[in-house]
Amino acid sequence: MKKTILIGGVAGQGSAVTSRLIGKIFCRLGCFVFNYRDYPSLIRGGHNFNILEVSDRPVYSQSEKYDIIIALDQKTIDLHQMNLKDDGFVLASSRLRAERMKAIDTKPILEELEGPQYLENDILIGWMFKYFGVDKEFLFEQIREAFGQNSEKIEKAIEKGYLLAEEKEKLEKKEGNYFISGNDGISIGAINAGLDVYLAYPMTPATAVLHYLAKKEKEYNIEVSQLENEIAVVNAALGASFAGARAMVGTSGGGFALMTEAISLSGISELPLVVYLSQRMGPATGVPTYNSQGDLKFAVNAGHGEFPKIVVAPGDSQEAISRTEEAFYLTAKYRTPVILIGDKHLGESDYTFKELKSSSVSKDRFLSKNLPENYKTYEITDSGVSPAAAPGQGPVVRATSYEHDEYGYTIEDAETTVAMNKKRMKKAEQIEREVSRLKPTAVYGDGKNLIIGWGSTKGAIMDALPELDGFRFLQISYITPFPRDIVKKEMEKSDQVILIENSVTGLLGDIITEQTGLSVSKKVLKYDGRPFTADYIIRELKK
Amino acid sequence: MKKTILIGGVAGQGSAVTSRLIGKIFCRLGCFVFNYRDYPSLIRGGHNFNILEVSDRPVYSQSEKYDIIIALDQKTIDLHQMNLKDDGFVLASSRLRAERMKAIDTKPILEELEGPQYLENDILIGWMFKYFGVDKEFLFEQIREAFGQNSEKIEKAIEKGYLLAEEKEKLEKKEGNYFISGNDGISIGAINAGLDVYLAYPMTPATAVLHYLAKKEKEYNIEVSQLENEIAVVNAALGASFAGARAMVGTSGGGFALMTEAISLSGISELPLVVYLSQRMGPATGVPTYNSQGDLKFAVNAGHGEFPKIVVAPGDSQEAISRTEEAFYLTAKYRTPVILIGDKHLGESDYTFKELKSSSVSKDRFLSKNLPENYKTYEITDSGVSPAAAPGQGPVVRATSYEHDEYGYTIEDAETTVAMNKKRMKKAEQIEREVSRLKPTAVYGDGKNLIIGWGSTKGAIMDALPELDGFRFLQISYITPFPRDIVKKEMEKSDQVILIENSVTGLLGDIITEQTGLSVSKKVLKYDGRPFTADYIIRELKK
Amino acid sequence: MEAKDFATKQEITWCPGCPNIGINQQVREVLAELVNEGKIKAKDIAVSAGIGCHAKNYDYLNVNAFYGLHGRTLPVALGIKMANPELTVIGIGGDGDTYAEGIGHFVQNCRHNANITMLVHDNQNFALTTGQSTPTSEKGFKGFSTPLGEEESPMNPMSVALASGATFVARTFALDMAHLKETIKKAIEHKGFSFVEVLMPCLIFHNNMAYLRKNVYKAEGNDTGDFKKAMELALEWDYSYEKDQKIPIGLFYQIKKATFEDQWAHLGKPCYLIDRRVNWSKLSEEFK
Amino acid sequence: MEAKDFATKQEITWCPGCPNIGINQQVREVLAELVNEGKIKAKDIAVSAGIGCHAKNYDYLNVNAFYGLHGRTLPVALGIKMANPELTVIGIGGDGDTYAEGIGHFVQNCRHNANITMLVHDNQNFALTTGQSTPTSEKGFKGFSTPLGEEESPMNPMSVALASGATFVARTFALDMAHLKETIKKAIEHKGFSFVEVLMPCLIFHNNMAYLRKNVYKAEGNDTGDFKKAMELALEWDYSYEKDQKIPIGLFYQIKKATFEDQWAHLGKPCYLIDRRVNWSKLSEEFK
Ligand SMILES: Cc1ncc(C[n+]2csc(CCOP(=O)(O)OP(=O)(O)O)c2C)c(N)n1
Ligand SMILES: Cc1ncc(C[n+]2csc(CCOP(=O)(O)OP(=O)(O)O)c2C)c(N)n1
Ligand code: SF4
Ligand code: SF4
Ligand SMILES: [Mg+2]
Ligand SMILES: [Mg+2]
Repeated sequence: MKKTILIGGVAGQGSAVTSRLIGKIFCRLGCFVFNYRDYPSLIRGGHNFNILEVSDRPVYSQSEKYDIIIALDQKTIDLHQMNLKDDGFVLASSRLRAERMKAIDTKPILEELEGPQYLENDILIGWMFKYFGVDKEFLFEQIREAFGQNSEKIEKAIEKGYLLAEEKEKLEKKEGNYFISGNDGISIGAINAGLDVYLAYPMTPATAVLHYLAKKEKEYNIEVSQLENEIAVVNAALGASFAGARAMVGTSGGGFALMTEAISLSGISELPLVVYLSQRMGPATGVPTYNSQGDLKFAVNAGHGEFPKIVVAPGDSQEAISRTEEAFYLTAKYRTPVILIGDKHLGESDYTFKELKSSSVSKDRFLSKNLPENYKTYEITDSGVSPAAAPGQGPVVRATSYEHDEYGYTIEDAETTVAMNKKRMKKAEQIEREVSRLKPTAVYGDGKNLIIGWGSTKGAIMDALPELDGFRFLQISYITPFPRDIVKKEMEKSDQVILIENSVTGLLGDIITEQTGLSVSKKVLKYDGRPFTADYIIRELKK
Repeated sequence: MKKTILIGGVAGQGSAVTSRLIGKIFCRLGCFVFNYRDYPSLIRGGHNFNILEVSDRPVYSQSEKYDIIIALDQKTIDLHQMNLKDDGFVLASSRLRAERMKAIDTKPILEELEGPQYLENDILIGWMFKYFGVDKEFLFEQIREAFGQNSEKIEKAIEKGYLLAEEKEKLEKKEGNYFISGNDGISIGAINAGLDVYLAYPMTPATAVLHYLAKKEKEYNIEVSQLENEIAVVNAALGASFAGARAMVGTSGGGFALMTEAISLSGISELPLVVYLSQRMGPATGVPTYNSQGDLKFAVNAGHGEFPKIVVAPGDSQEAISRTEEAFYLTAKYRTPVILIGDKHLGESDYTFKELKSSSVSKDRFLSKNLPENYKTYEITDSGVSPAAAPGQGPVVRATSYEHDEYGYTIEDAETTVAMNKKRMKKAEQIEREVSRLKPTAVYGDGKNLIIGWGSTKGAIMDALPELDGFRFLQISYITPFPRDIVKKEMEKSDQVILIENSVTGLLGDIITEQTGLSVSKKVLKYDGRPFTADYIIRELKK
Repeated sequence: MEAKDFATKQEITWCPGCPNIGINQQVREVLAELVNEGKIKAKDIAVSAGIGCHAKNYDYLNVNAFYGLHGRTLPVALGIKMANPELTVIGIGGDGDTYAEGIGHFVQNCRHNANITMLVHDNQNFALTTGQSTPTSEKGFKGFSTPLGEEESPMNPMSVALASGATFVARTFALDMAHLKETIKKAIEHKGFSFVEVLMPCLIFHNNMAYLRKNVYKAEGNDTGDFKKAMELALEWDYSYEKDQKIPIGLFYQIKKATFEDQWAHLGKPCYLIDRRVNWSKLSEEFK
Repeated sequence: MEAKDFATKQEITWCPGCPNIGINQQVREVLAELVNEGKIKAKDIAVSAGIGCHAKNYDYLNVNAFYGLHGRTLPVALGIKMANPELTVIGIGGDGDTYAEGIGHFVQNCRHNANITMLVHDNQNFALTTGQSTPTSEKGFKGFSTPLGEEESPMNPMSVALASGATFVARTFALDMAHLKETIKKAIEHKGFSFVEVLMPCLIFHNNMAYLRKNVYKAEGNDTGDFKKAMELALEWDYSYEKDQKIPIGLFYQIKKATFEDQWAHLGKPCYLIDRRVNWSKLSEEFK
């Protein structure tokens, strides 16, 4: 079974909420669902839509042709019905007009229920699940769980819809799956890693992490604050980190730019920091609710001066969880900034997994005990890593933006400057070794041609792969330190090497050449703000 | 003739002023002088020194061994006398102690003159110029010109010193030369390019540009303002640029980081902007009065999202002048940000030239006349460059951080997003062509081994080159767009390729590989905050 | 000219009934009036907008306009004024824009006193990013970043503007069209930095319409030259909603003072009209 | 403990006679006293310093300390307090640091009201960068960036702090050791955000010593609970030097108010002592 369902309406009609509900129900039935979200930057009006990809096998991206369009307004029909499959249809209230349509006379039902307009969505949901042969009681259970107290009218609306439909398919209920967005993955990854302090200033598409964690503030006893701007956010995070907290900040490109000075500070002061950069289409304000991977080189090179940095790019929600845990682990152990780079597509899409796994990396704070009185914050050790301490433990602890001696006192002489740069750069070697054990890359499939991608393009590439004879896929998850040897080896044993990236210029291609001297043979780029589809990739690669 | 003179004292004793004065006098005599300045980050106390390299042939860097040490305090002697040449000596007041010393009993003179302590410097100056056989009257002329009203006592002090010395050499007065720092070069280049507005927030080592231009505010009718912080500075500069002004901002790494969001804005809004980034030793506050080239990749990749950018690196004060003029030309014509990247060593060292040349690039504002009523700020043209206009000219003019249509109205659709990205990227092609005509590289010497450098390392490399058999020097002045073909060709026809850079990791090496796929064979790096000397380079290359 | 001449054909993407629509209308009315009265020229109007619902005005005003970065409305406005003192410069910001991200520029521009007008559309939340708390959100406000309720007390932009040295400090109410218009007009006519706080409900995330309608009153007969009196007016309402409090609107304070532009009278005219051919040998001679 | 126990062995790089030296001395005196009185613990003191001459205190105080970025003293201080409410957090900033680069954080931290103390070493110039004008530099000040004389009027940090909601607002004078000490001590003891403006001459770039010595007087008997009275004191001196004006020093304002930390009482103890083993299946169950 594989179905593509588009749900659309004006902002405020609830296409996002409705699609998530439908997706979740399918997941509970044991289906695999991918939920893509598309909306402009406005609060009411405009055109929002979601595409739900539903399948009995794992699926990670949305398709271009739809089996069902659930239209909450006429615009949805006008914009999308041309993409209906031959046997597809529009499901909508009879107040709307479409070519191939299951029209439901929702008006009398709404009148009967004396309900708000949004109950129309539920009528359509009811209709659709009957169509798929889903058990009514099961449906009601889900609704009750989702809406609690407020579920009564919704149930009724669903029932009305249900009764109007005929069963066309018979979905067997299997064991339920997990349904989770990239941003939620980041959030629970952070909590599981032992997050103490999350600071942010709202910025699409990172904001959902702030919203999620703010909800969990009391339950998990974490400090979640929105400060006056991104500069306050990142400097307060470093203050917290100095005082012994596991601190994380989240933002998108513009806010990230404002944080770059402090990323450099994290480097020299050796204070742990996790920065979640959720990319959107730039430059500047750009197309703020649409997707891009165009900040990669900015992130990799963020901050003035030279210091070790880690840049890790999860490819789906499960990876969002584990890579976030790794980020906290690495920053705590090596005391240098980690940038967790995602994007709108990863962050705001929902993915399905049979189980959600947490990473096995240590959750230790890496704070030393039994500190000597004569404690040196920046002690020079073989590994470059100094034993860490928090103020309050006993001895004086220092952190500084200036070059410094082992105690953290300001210095300006040549020798100490060199020694401290060497010390910090030694950590880069350790990190490289450590990261090589964290599966920095993955290879899927086994063709002689190589597709290279990173981050959210994983989904569409994975879904395209079965259709692409002769292609395998190298996913690069750690951009810094770059898994040079693996990438080089993979490239050298391939005929063609194709970079797939949501960008104008193909930024990973530059990094690959910088790091390996090798060039990709072809770039498949997309910079219209919309993510790839498997179909698009297949078309491009079969050209 | 080639002499190296070190002048040192505590901050406030005037080693910087004195060395500049001495340097200028030598220049006026027709000598070539290079003046290196070394000082810690404090206002009074500590140890400041300058190294003056004086020669009858062009010279661009300081040496490691001194002929004369003019010591204003004991520390200067203690720290530096070990670097005296065999026939070198310390010139100082007899209150100080050194091994080989011309001790002057300055106390009675100062008492006689009832002068402030700093007249001691002038006594020593007088002594030294007599030693070099410089005409007394000529000397007095210089002093009068430099100090005007206040010169009387200074003249007397100089005379006293003069009378105590014996002539050892006989410097012939030839036609005078120009003596100018990199920062002053940037400043007059900007004025000559038609600067309207210079905005900055003080930050070493860029501050001298602010100081110079503030002094010239009325004379050249330019607006020079220091605003509340770098973010205000760069956004106000873009406001001014929008309103038709030629605007420039100046800062160092930390302030530059804060400006990166607006650099992205300059890219998408297509508003001209020149950003002077004067690097110092980082990360963060780092070693704020010392040198580094460690921001290169941050500058090249500055700003989120993708847009054309120009990064140009002058190698001495003359280049500072002409590259600044080019920066204004390119940003006005192609309406995308230009980063003029220098560093402490370039900015605060004084260089000598027989003449100062201004660039021949157009000084046009590139504003259209006869604008249609239906003017489109972002008209899509073959070149990607839209006819520019300023508000007030007549039609409505727009600038925006959002993706937009030709009029500048906000859009979010896929097609226009692609079209506008293409439009902007087309400019990158034009810029590449244009820059290839601006001598983006220069090759000096003709050995089979290639030294590659950029920015302020030019000086030491040029001075080392005559001693380096078999080496030639490729100076890369435009980093973006990168002169790919030239660099590749030069590298391919060389045996060894050596990168020389004031950095920990050799950043230009990464860019070279990224852009050409080729690697340098060796990196000579220095990251102690101190610039290269010719001696250092020679030692490293003869290893 | 008429207000409609200052409208564009762009589709309005504010929520139906959003008070931004009325503000936009009144800004256009005022501009038309000022042009008709010969006080300003249409071609010489320049708007600087932040990022947020408020800033969509950029698309709906047919004047020279700069849609800058979030929080940077004021530096952009100042820069525009520097480069062309002949322009009538109007900043349009939100409370998030002006009091959170850009609060530093706000304080310093009150002091700079350039002849610009700053309209802050204060809906006490970040609306465009779906309703988080801003510095003016009241204690207890439940936005998505404060689901348990905001715990801090709101700032009072009126008193901060006064303390920061603004020479024109006014408050108006987005649902009182006449007052809105009159206030905006006075602000543009003021020579110096004019700050106008526009109280506006956000229908979706912060609907204080009933409270405002009930409690807003027009301050009249107040001595606008008296700082202390102005401060008292400013402190009458503390931006909270726990109980009914009177909310004065009107001109709180206005004084005459040298403007930022007075500093650089040497510039005189729009930069782009200045011919800057420089005598190179004279310029470089200093270094000889 | 004695003041000298809070000194380090680092070489002092302030100018001979710089008032920073006296401030450093008094901070150490106060810390010793507070420790001896059992009010704070030496190991639990944490300083956040900006960048500038003032900030060199980082090197000269033997306590936990963070030498952050220019202008970011307050966010760092706030972050430290968030992570460990048991720490006695003291911010040390300059006028450039706090009123120029970091002015936004200043306004918002006055409102946040975390229990931290902010000492601003106001020498009315950027000293460490060789004497440029800051927001508190007086009109006519000739710094290197204003060789023709500053043309703007200075801001008044006292009134801005009051208007921004600070719960402890005081001014002291770097050359009056007893007053300095008393004020700093009160500030640290205050529960909430304590702002102390320290007037100090800069011997090199802004030597107002004579003027300050002549005009500074101790405000006494003022009602520190009365906002209006505090505002009047704040406005007595406008930071200019054109004519003699009385300059009040002392505690202008102090009120009790819930602190920022009260918001997150759930944290309770220093983060680094919290054991955060999370039940993964419970956490992930929500998505099932
Ligand atoms: C640097 C930066 N940070 C965050 C954002 C995201 N952002 C866009 S609008 C907005 C809030 C707008 O709030 P306000 O200024 O009050 O405007 P309103 O929508 O309420 O009118 C934010 C935080 C951004 N665009 N840039
Ligand atoms: C982002 C940034 N901008 C500029 C600077 C340069 N800078 C260092 S200290 C300083 C001024 C310090 O002035 P103030 O805070 O008043 O301290 P003072 O030296 O007067 O005590 C400046 C501008 C910097 N370090 N970082
Ligand atoms: S969200 Fe609020 S401010 Fe924004 S358009 Fe809607 S009603 Fe207006
Ligand atoms: S420059 Fe001024 S503030 Fe800095 S140390 Fe010297 S006297 Fe003190
Ligand atoms: Mg708002
Ligand atoms: Mg200062």
